[in-house]
Amino acid sequence: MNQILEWISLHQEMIYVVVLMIFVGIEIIGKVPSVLHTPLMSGANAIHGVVIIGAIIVMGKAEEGNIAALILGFLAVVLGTLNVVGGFVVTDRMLEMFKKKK
Amino acid sequence: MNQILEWISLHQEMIYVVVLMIFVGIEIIGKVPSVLHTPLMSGANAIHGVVIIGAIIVMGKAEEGNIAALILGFLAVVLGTLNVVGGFVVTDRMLEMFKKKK
Amino acid sequence: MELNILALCYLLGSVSFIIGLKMLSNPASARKGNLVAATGMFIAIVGTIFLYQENGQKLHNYSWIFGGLLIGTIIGTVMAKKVQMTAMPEMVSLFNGMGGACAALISIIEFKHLIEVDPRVFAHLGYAFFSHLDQTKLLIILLGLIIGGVSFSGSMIAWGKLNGKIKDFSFKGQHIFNLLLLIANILLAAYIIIGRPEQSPFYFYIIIFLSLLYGVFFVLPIGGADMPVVISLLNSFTGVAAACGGFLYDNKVMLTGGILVGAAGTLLTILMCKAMNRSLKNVLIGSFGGTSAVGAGVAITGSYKEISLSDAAVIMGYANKVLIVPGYGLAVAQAQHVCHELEKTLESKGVEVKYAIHPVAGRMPGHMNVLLAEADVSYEKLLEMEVANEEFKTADVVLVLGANDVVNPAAKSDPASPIYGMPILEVEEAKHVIVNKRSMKPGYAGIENQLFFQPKTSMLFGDAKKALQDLLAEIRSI
Amino acid sequence: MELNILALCYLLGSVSFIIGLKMLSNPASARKGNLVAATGMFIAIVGTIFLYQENGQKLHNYSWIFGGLLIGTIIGTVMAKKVQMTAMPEMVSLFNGMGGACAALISIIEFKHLIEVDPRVFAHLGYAFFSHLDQTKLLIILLGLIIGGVSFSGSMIAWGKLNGKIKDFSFKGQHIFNLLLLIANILLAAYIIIGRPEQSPFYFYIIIFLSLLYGVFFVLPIGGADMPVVISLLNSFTGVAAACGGFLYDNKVMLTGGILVGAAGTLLTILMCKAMNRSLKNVLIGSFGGTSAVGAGVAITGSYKEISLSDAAVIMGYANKVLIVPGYGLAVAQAQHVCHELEKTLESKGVEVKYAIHPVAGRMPGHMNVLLAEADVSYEKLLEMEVANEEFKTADVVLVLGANDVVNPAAKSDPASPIYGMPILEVEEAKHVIVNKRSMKPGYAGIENQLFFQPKTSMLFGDAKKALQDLLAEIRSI
Ligand SMILES: NC(=O)c1ccc[n+]([C@@H]2O[C@H](COP(=O)([O-])OP(=O)(O)OC[C@H]3O[C@@H](n4cnc5c(N)ncnc54)[C@H](OP(=O)(O)O)[C@@H]3O)[C@@H](O)[C@H]2O)c1
Ligand SMILES: NC(=O)c1ccc[n+]([C@@H]2O[C@H](COP(=O)([O-])OP(=O)(O)OC[C@H]3O[C@@H](n4cnc5c(N)ncnc54)[C@H](OP(=O)(O)O)[C@@H]3O)[C@@H](O)[C@H]2O)c1
Repeated sequence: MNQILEWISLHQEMIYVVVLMIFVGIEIIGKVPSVLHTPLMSGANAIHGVVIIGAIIVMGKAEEGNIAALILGFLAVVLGTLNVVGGFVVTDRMLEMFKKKK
Repeated sequence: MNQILEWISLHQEMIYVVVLMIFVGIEIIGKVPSVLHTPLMSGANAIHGVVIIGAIIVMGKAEEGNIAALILGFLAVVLGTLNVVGGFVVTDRMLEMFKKKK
Repeated sequence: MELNILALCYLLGSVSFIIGLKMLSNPASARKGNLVAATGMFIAIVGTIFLYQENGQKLHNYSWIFGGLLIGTIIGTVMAKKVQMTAMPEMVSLFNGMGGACAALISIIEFKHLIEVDPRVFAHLGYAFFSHLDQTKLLIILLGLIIGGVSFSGSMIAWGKLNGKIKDFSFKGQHIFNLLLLIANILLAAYIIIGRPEQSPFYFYIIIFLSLLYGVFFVLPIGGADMPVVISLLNSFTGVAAACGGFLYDNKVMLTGGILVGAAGTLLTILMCKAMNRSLKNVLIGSFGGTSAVGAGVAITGSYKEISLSDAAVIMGYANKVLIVPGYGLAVAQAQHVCHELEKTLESKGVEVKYAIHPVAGRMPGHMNVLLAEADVSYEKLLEMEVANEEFKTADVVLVLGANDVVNPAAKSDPASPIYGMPILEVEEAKHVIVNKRSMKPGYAGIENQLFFQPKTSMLFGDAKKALQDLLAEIRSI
Repeated sequence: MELNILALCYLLGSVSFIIGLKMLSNPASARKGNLVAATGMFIAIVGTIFLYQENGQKLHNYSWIFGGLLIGTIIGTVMAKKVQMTAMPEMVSLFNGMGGACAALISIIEFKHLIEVDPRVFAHLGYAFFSHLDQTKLLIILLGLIIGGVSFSGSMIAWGKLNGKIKDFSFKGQHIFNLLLLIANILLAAYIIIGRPEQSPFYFYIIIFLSLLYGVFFVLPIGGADMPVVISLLNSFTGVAAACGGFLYDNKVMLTGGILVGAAGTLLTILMCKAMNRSLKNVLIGSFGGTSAVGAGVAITGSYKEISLSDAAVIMGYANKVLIVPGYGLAVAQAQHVCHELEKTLESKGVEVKYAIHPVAGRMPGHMNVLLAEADVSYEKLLEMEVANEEFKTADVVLVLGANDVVNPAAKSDPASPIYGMPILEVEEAKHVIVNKRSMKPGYAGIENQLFFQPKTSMLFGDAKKALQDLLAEIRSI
């Protein structure tokens, strides 16, 4: 109990950011029309591709000799990029379809 | 410029909390029906009464001999309490009026 | 350990504010939301009193603290319980002013503290190092002072205006004057922060004075009817002032609570303006409202016809369905109780009676709901605008009581009208329209109303309360 | 200095994600919103590559990094550009899996790192002090691994199912089995964190394996038609996994972006279920959908009548207004282009033709909009449900093409029906209803449809594409 309290107090700022972000996430989606569910899912999918930043950091810190780390890191960068780029492009294509035609 | 950047970086966490809170505040109000504008204003009014906490801290830190600080602090506590208590009670009364009667 | 618990208290407080405000914006959960926020506030306050530490030192002066809390609680509760329902906005304004004053006082004390503890801050000669933190601190203190001060004096003026104690007052070039006041204030503050002159304390007092003055002149020229909007704006100011306190003490709950109200209050202000189909700028400059009628739009020609009390009584007494449209005039005349009487009498004669409530009828949002609730009108009888607009089609008589803008068809038909685009109650759909007001004078927006000149409409002049009493007597006698 | 700029980049990134997502949830701004989020992402990535420092050290291995980025970008773009519109959900699922795998890989590398740098962590004997931070770190690493792993393998299965490569598969007690898998995983993780056994690396590999396995068995039994919901859920999982990375590196943009998607994705999942009038639990357990028809509700009796192609052609050709209701059957039959042909032919004969679009018609939200847009049907012709329900009243013929549940009146009339409460297209309001499907078999929800047995309704059996082609020929010949 004591330890948990200490942990909370130590990571206070993080916790505030997390809690507020949860509220923001929930409020923002609010009452989205069902027709947009698929593109919205796809857009959110692209956003969590931000994990690529972790991959870049891991890759950039790996020592020259550490083959395992280099290869795994490289793989992570490729997969992360796929998520980001593919995600945004696919969402854009989908939304193009919904666009009002003149 | 440089100083501003440093300031931002130094107070990063605070800034995130503030920015997110702004989003939360705006999103939450969203499309409130006009009929609720007055009680909502009143409720928000009570919430900013949280400034009372500052008053309590100031008061509680004042040295015994420092009459000016004691008096000003006391005044601050009284006014802050007025804001909080009055605010919540008035809001409650208002909302009672809106309540569906059986 | 204690500080850890305090951190948890503050977290709970912040979350409760968010959830409370969220619930407040939904009619079904509003009252509970208020309670949630209040509970969070209680936790945060109690936590602060008993657990707060600075440099390992706890708070003292407990008797002063509890004394202040007690006095504030008693006065606040009594005031809030005793206030008339229709005087709500002025009460909110008063409490808001108290919050602003509290924030300003904190700034004043902390400023003194800063000079005493660290006189170097103002001995701008003779030291190379000056701490970055103190400058930030100074900035925040001054910000809290200015915003809190403006909020305080502005709220007091708003309060006085709604009370009727203070009259509208403006002079030529007032907006320029206000702007100059504000600029002077900001320059002085910047000088203290960057220049750190030895006379800082003196300048500090000038800032206090200028802030209060600005608040006064900011609110004075705005029409009394626009006060709810102004109060909402000042409300968000106080929120920001509270957030400054949060920065100052690195206190999360003050920061989040303050910012939350600052953001939500600003949006609410804008929403309020939108509901009246006006812009915030328009309200603040006070271009219409008050006495300065503009009277734009298509010139209205034609004649109106009056109706006698007995004729009105007969039409209503033998109708199947009567809809009542209450407006600002009903509120000033305090005619809600007679109105309820009329409703009951008509119902006893087999007439179906309902009320059509426009969201911005009156002078504060929800004004009519509160008013009629006070007179014990049952909630089911109050129709919202959309529903009412359907019901008019089947109504025999619409009785408009001291309402004007909210039934003005120009909002739909005349793009040049200042209220164009505002949703209105479409009373013309009914068979007969009877309008009660004292004269042919325009209402809040200061524009003519074509409705009064239509063949369907007949006017019943007189003070709402008096006219209703007479009408009631007539109806009873048939 | 550089780190300060990076902090600003991250702040911009976070805000752009919020604003982007906000804009994405509004049809008018959705496309711009996607661009806003992408821009923020770009800033965050570029910032990280050039400005990131740890203990004063910049990143290296630039060639590896750029190589990876390049390869990923090319493959990602090509895949996203080439995919069929109707295969969108499986594409999203694939990309989602990549993100999950990326998060898991990061955890694996950081775990290795942790052992190498600080072997003490696992030499649980012989030292009194153990750092609090490392335990938190370990917790986060394992969390990221498990969630990322589940998301990866689950997404791959979802992808395969939508592809048709993987079939539904479930065995008795599968839910218990899944639960046990999960519990074993959690216990192992807890053991590593608290117990710090020397064989930790070995247990770590087991956790990887169990996580992947859990993902597979979690998705396998769920009906293929429910995949969009599952993908949305896995999407929010990956968000949380990304947030773990944010915790690990104290990286704000990862944290906020991840949590944002985690929260928004969870709500979106629930909203999706709601739109289909089902609960999330119901979807995950897979109680209906797939082949396991339940067939609850009032037993339906009566007979249906068939209509010949020529009769159908005559009715439609001489109608004033025809409304087309497309459904899942149209999508599987790939009949959207013929349908557009039919529409043009009818219009050339002076018939007014529109489409009535139910939000959950088909197998993913917005399925019909995407499909018809692909066939170049103009946007103005697509009516949303509410509008369509008004228009049916004035329509002469409604042509239902491979739709079933979304026109099932039981949703309004039969409280015992599993789809009770779902808003439907009220096609019965029209004069005639022609239903095209291959048989009398039920649709997705596995229930009978009373509509087919009503006097107004006539059935036109056959594959949608084939039937439409024949119908088209008939209409052209009259
Ligand atoms: N609800 C809010 O939040 C809010 C806030 C600020 C402004 N407003 C604005 O206020 C207006 C509200 O419309 P409304 O129709 O309720 O009011 P209104 O347009 O201001 O009209 C009120 C009418 O009542 C008559 N009246 C005044 N005293 C009376 C008395 N003692 N007995 C009988 N009649 C009396 C006046 O005519 P005579 O002088 O001829 O009697 C006047 O024309 C809108 O323009 C709205 O935008 C609303
Ligand atoms: N949109 C979403 O996001 C989503 C996601 C998951 C689930 N769902 C659910 O899916 C359902 C959608 O309703 P719906 O009316 O579009 O579909 P449905 O109720 O599943 O009915 C589709 C009908 O099309 C017929 N069909 C199948 N193949 C055909 C072909 N080649 N040619 C002609 N007809 C064919 C089938 O009948 P025969 O076999 O007799 O031909 C079937 O009855 C709802 O229950 C909804 O809740 C929607």
